Amino acid sequence: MEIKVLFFGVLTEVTGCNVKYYANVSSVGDLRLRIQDDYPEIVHYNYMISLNQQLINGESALNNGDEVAFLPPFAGG
Amino acid sequence: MEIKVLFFGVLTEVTGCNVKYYANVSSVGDLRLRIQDDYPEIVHYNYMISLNQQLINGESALNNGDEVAFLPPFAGG
Amino acid sequence: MSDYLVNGPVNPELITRQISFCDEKNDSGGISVFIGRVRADKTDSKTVVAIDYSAYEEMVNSVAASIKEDIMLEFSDVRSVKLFHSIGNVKAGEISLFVLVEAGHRRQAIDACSMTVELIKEKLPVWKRELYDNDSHEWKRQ
Amino acid sequence: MSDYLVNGPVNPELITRQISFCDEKNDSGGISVFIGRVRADKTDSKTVVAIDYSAYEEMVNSVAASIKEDIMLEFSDVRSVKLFHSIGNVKAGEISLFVLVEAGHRRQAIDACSMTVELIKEKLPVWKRELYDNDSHEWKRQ
Repeated sequence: MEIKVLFFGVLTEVTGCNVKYYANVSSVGDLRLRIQDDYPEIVHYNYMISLNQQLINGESALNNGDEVAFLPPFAGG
Repeated sequence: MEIKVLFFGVLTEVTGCNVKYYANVSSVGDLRLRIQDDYPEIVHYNYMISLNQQLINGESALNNGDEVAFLPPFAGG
Repeated sequence: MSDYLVNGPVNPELITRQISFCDEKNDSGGISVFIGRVRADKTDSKTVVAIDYSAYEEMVNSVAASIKEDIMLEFSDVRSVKLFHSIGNVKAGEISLFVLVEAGHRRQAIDACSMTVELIKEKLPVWKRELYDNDSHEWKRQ
Repeated sequence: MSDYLVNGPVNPELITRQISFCDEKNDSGGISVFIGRVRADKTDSKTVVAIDYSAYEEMVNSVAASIKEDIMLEFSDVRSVKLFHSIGNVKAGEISLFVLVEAGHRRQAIDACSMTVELIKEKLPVWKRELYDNDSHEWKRQ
């Protein structure tokens, strides 16, 4: 299974990328830990997480093909 | 002495004119009575009165060259 | 003629021009605009085809200037207030009122534009006569 | 590309077109517009020359559609809600946000436009990076 992970705003500078694929992650919490391992700096930033373009509040299981995004506070307008 | 009197909105139909001049009127109250004599229909209409483009609340003396206007409720926009 | 009155409908090009040319210093972040249009209201068996606006022109000048002053005093972030009202014939679908307020930030732009529109409705000496498709007409209160 | 995103600045001509072409039935009397512009803010020794906007495009589509639905549900007199946001580079003085709400009467047009702008600020997944005249940049929260 493969999860597509998107980064936006300042997080693209923290991670150095816009998109990255992860395999073998069963939940959002699991993914978050993997990303903190890869980019320890990310713990200093505020962000929300969306799953398939919907903001999620708590923990959520992940399935093959899911798209997870790490979203700094919105700043449109 | 001469007072210039303007009518607006529906009052132009009540009086049949936009502007009319009155002589020998010493106050707004005086003028109002003269106009009610000339156009008895006007008592059925709501209006405010301005003196030299300023709305007035109560009685006011009139001087030569003053401009008095009879203003139905505003309806701009 | 008044600075605030436009003969006939307000042209959308005037609106574009005002939006494009405002704020040469580029320090206003929010522009709030209100546009009033003549509605083709249907009442009984008749439909509005146009409104004929008339105004006390000299008084429009002083009232509009004092509305602008009041807004600038009330909203410290507002940079400019512009308002244009039609006189004469404006057909259904055409624009009869255009208000534009520029401010540094959005909240004051929006609130000041809203208050300007209310003050125009309340204080601007303008009257309207609705013209119907059956050739009758009626002086309207609102 | 999203229906709601514009590459670079919003062209004032787009605004004119939207104002001119809305409401073919001529039953909307009030149009409220909000325009957000990039401010040439001065901070310390540097001045903003542009903002580089980025967005989560697929999510912008669903969020913008749901904002429009919420507004139409909340305001029964509203006929249409349009919104356009820039992505990419927008220079100081240029337009990055354009919202237009049409309603039968002015109050709902104004209130609905105001609420649409607030919902965009709160919910639309868009980010901005201010670019300064000394070639530095900064990701901004607001």
